[in-house]
Amino acid sequence: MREITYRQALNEALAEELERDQNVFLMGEEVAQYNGAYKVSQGLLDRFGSMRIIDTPISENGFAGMGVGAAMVGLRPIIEFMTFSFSLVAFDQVVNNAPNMLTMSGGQFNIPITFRGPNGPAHQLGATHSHATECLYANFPGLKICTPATPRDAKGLLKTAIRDNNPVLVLESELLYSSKGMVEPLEHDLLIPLGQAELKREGSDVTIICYAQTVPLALAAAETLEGEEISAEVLDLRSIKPLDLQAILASVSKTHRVVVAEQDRPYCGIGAEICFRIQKEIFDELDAPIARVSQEDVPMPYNERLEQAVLPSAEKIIAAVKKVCYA
Amino acid sequence: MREITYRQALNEALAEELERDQNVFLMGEEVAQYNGAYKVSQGLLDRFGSMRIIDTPISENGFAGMGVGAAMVGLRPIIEFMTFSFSLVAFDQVVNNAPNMLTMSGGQFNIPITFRGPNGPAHQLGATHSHATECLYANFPGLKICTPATPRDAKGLLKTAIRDNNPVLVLESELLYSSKGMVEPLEHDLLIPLGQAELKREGSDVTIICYAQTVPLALAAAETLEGEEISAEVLDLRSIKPLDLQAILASVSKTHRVVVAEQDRPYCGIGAEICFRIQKEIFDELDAPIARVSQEDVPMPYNERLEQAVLPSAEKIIAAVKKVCYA
Amino acid sequence: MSSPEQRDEVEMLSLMLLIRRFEERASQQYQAQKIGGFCHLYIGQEAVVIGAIAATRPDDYLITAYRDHAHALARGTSADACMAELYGKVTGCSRGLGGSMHYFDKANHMYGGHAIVGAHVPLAAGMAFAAKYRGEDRVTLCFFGDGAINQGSFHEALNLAGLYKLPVIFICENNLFAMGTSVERSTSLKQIVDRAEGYDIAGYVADGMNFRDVRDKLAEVVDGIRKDPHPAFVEIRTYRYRGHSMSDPASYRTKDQLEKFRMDDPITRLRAQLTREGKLTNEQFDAMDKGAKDTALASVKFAEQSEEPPLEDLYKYTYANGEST
Amino acid sequence: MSSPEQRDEVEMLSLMLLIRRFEERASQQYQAQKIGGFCHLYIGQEAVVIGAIAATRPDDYLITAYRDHAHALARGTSADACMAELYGKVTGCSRGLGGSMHYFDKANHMYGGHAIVGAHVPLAAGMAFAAKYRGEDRVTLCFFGDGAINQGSFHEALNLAGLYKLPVIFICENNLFAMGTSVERSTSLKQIVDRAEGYDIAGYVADGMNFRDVRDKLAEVVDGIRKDPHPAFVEIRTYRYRGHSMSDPASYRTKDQLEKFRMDDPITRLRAQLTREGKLTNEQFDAMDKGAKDTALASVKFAEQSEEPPLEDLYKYTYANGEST
Ligand SMILES: Cc1ncc(C[n+]2csc(CCOP(=O)(O)OP(=O)(O)O)c2C)c(N)n1
Ligand SMILES: Cc1ncc(C[n+]2csc(CCOP(=O)(O)OP(=O)(O)O)c2C)c(N)n1
Ligand SMILES: [Mg+2]
Ligand SMILES: [Mg+2]
Repeated sequence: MREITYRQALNEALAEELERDQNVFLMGEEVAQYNGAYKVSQGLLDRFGSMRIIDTPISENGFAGMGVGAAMVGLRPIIEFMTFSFSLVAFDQVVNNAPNMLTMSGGQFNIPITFRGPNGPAHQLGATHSHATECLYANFPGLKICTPATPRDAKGLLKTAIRDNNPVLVLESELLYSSKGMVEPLEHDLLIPLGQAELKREGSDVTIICYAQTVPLALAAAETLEGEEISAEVLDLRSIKPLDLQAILASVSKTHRVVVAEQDRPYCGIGAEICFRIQKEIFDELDAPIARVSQEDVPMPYNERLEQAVLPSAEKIIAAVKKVCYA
Repeated sequence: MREITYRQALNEALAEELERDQNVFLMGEEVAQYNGAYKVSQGLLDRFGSMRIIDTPISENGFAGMGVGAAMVGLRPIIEFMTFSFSLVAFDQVVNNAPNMLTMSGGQFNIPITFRGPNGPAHQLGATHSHATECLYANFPGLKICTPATPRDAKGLLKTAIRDNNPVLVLESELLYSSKGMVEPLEHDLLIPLGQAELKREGSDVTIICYAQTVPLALAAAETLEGEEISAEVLDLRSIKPLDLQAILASVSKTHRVVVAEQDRPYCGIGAEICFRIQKEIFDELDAPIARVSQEDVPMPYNERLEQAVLPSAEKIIAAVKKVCYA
Repeated sequence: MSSPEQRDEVEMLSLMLLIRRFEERASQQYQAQKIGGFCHLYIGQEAVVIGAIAATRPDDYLITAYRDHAHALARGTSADACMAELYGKVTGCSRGLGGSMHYFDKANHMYGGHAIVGAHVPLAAGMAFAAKYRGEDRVTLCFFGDGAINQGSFHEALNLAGLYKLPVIFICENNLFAMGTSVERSTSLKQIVDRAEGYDIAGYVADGMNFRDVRDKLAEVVDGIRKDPHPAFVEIRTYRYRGHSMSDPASYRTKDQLEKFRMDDPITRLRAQLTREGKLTNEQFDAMDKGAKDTALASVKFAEQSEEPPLEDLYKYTYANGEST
Repeated sequence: MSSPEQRDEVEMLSLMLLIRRFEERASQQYQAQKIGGFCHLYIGQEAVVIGAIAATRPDDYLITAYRDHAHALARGTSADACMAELYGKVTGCSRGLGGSMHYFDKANHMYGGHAIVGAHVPLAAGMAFAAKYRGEDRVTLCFFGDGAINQGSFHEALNLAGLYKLPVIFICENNLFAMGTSVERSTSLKQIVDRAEGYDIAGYVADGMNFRDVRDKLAEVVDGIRKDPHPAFVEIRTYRYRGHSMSDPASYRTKDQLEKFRMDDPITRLRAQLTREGKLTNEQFDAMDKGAKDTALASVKFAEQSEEPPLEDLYKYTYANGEST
């Protein structure tokens, strides 16, 4: 194992899959000559050349659609959105053409495409540049979605996504790009299956369900709560779709109390779906209502203090845990 | 009161508001010379002229954005999407420019725009043409959403939407356009507030929460259930956002059992959010897990039998009610 | 006997006849409510796709919008599979899951049938990109209507194709109307073909009522692209005899206009040309026409006798390999 | 004394100076981490917006992208309000809720500050539509970058404006780069202005390093539009001296290129013109420049002393009239 950044982990995943399969290519704004707006594709142009690492104009809808077309005839495109906030101008391509083709063609055309890039609020970018899109895309059958929170998960999930025969969204996080973590050595072909959550911390009093940017928040909250004699289990979903319901139910059956910590907005957010599924499956296991910590339901303000007030935080998670624990 | 169709009710609402306020105009594909793809705007071109009833090219993103721009400088646009499935190519305009402007401008620019048109599955139109978009749009703060199920609600909600100072989505239903119902006389200025649910049927054993296309299904289910000695209350949300949580909680506090019948897809659908809110507010009032009847989580197939299998139905609602009633 | 080209022309005429007779039958069955959903007929426009087919190879990529019956038939999808798709049967070219607007036939390089106006144009650029990526000399044929050129996706795709020099032909089937909206009311241009200039893409115009004109113009364009990959734009002027879809009475246009185009019918014209040139007798034509009618009729029988797709299909085709989530 | 036009030119020069000094100060404060988020500087491009302002009326509508500090200052938004916005203070032109990319000033007809590339171009068409709807002779000025012309929303807006003959000027600030992507790598065209042909919209080119050229070209265009509403497209060739945003080292371009444009600086040029013509003395210029620097410095003080927006603002501005849902 080595310690590398989340950014480096993604870069390794891209390089390994580009190396392994000639049909894989990477396309997006500034991915080639600029080495990526967030430097995730650093060095790839030099190594793989301009036919496989392709800079595009600012035409998200156009190049997302090109990816779908290329996938129809056998390539395995990786489409980078500079951020998923910009995927909203390509929404139709991502939600209609990519996931519906297999059904509409009666099984003839699967679309092995990976859409990736940072998702969710970063820091003071304002209302149009801070979208957490996971709950929007999760609504569309045919898509898979993963949300790595650590360098190891970032590498293993991205590699799996590229090899998947379906459209997969890899929702990264700008705020995590520079975070570090232990990852298997380079020669290890690290693949983490989609649809498998991971217990990032064991506990017995409450389950904190989290993913992506809320994982470090949940871990920090759990740490603090331990000092207050509350033992929190931290379950990192890693994938949003497929959802690892078994892992969720197993943890909740043990703790009987749940807080969902999510980076998206509340109305029809990920936590709502999880809440529904838990109460549907194990209603009687619940000793308290399920609580959610999400964004406030307002457009993201620029002002830093107000932005912090909108975002989930360790403090808000702690408060929610105490509430469900009646502590 | 007179009996008119849902289509006619919408047409009256448009005509009355166009008449009342010179700043109101209607824009969309085939709304003028063709009198509307579904004839909702029948006769309006003749009556109000081509400056106020405006045909557009197939440029949803462009004309939705024009609406937002016109609203910034004081007009009150009504933008028709031929169906809300096509609003997905204009997604960015609807979710970014319309609802964020007020916050981003520090309160200077509210956007009094109405987006309207049929939403949700119609009949055998396939995967790209059958989207129920309410849960997607509900995720965006700054938008309001209503979903009329009857001619009276269609007229009263649309008129209110046009007068609202915020972006409002009026999600109509192709399957309901020809349905009939009683509506106040023409001279009556019918306004139904956004955010008020309506009890469409009283009952005591279970609450069926529904809206738009699932209202007639829920009423039919309740009728059948009555024959089986189960008294179902049918609560029509009418608005998705703002959501009438008080009405929901009042009914559930009475019946203690809930089925949400929704026309959208399940993952992060409307029913998930409602389930979360109910259990959060009145966890102890629930005698059974909340059940949802929604679409199956698959792209909509063309074949009629398979489409029916995907859609919510009175039968599925009945089965869900029996399950939550342990009957 | 006739030379290969001459044989081709007779074959092409017979394909045009098949398309027409198939759609007449489909129209009839739709009216009898045997077919659901939307149904958009191509009658009148046959020379467009057949001219394109005559100028290209069977392994060139082909993609189109929702008015797609003809494109599948032209590519060799059987009338049976096409009719069964309208019926929503499992024997349909998309297993009954796609319907009229979503015909697919991978084996015959028919890449759909796409119903969101303009949204398949970027896909065509992607297919052409793949051909270039792999060093193949395949050309991508991308058909769309006059209404589609006002969509953002059209614009982005043309710019990308121009920039990357992709081997794709953008074929605008200008039938003068997008639903009830005439071209002058949808596009701020005198001629559609001029829009190509905004991307430095060479533009051509062909007469869509004249098979030979379409074929020859496209053959020239294809030839250039095979030698050196680049995009091209071809505006083909044509007309649909029927309404936009089965439910449209088409009262926005004049009888005169329709009659004018009917007088210029592409099937009648090619027939006359071949007859005049001694390449086709009336008997041969009648036999071909009868053959087309019989095939269309047989396809109805086939469709009616076919099975519905099983309920398991719902989940089987949501994810590749039938994975579930 | 000087004639109105002459006075205007000196005033315009002083606005250009204000923009430059303001942004230099903003850059410094950003580096000192007093300012968050993205921050895109306009330095080098000042003659573009000031040329446009000089050719139009204060009540003409103006809308632009995220590189918007200059557009607000040009319209008369105070440096204080602009700097406070960068600081996220309640005294900012968008109450601290918008930030650098979202400057708004309704009173001065500044309609933002829009950060999704291309997405504000349809808004401009809508504003122009409103002017025409009400029979006003207002012109809408819509600024955007060379990168924006490849977005679908740009295309749809131009077609709509052409079709409805809307009084809007599409002003492409061609600074040769969209982030690290040069125009030749983003657009399949030799000249950006040629894209206007695809919509039958008249195109013009102006030298963005030359205030008078921008003003005169636009004055001519505006004049035509006021007489008879229609859209126009103006490509203004300019350069940003700084990186795309504060975090961009701009290593994708040559020092030589930057130097070449710096030699052609729009402020230096207008100053020289006015001096040569005896309309400006060195002392006057120095006083103006000092004034600009003082105003910029004072704006920092103002921003630092201002209050943060209250927490209630979050809910107050989600819906009009502070309605809650
Ligand atoms: C994005 C989108 N908007 C609207 C529609 C509805 N619609 C279907 S076909 C059509 C007209 C298309 O006209 P054209 O492109 O000329 O093709 P034609 O029907 O003439 O073959 C419209 C508006 C759609 N399918 N997709
Ligand atoms: C839809 C969208 N895609 C990508 C971005 C990220 N982005 C911001 S500015 C920019 C470059 C724009 O260049 P140009 O239009 O030339 O304007 P300039 O920065 O030169 O003023 C990009 C890619 C964005 N804001 N919106
Ligand atoms: Mg057409
Ligand atoms: Mg630029």
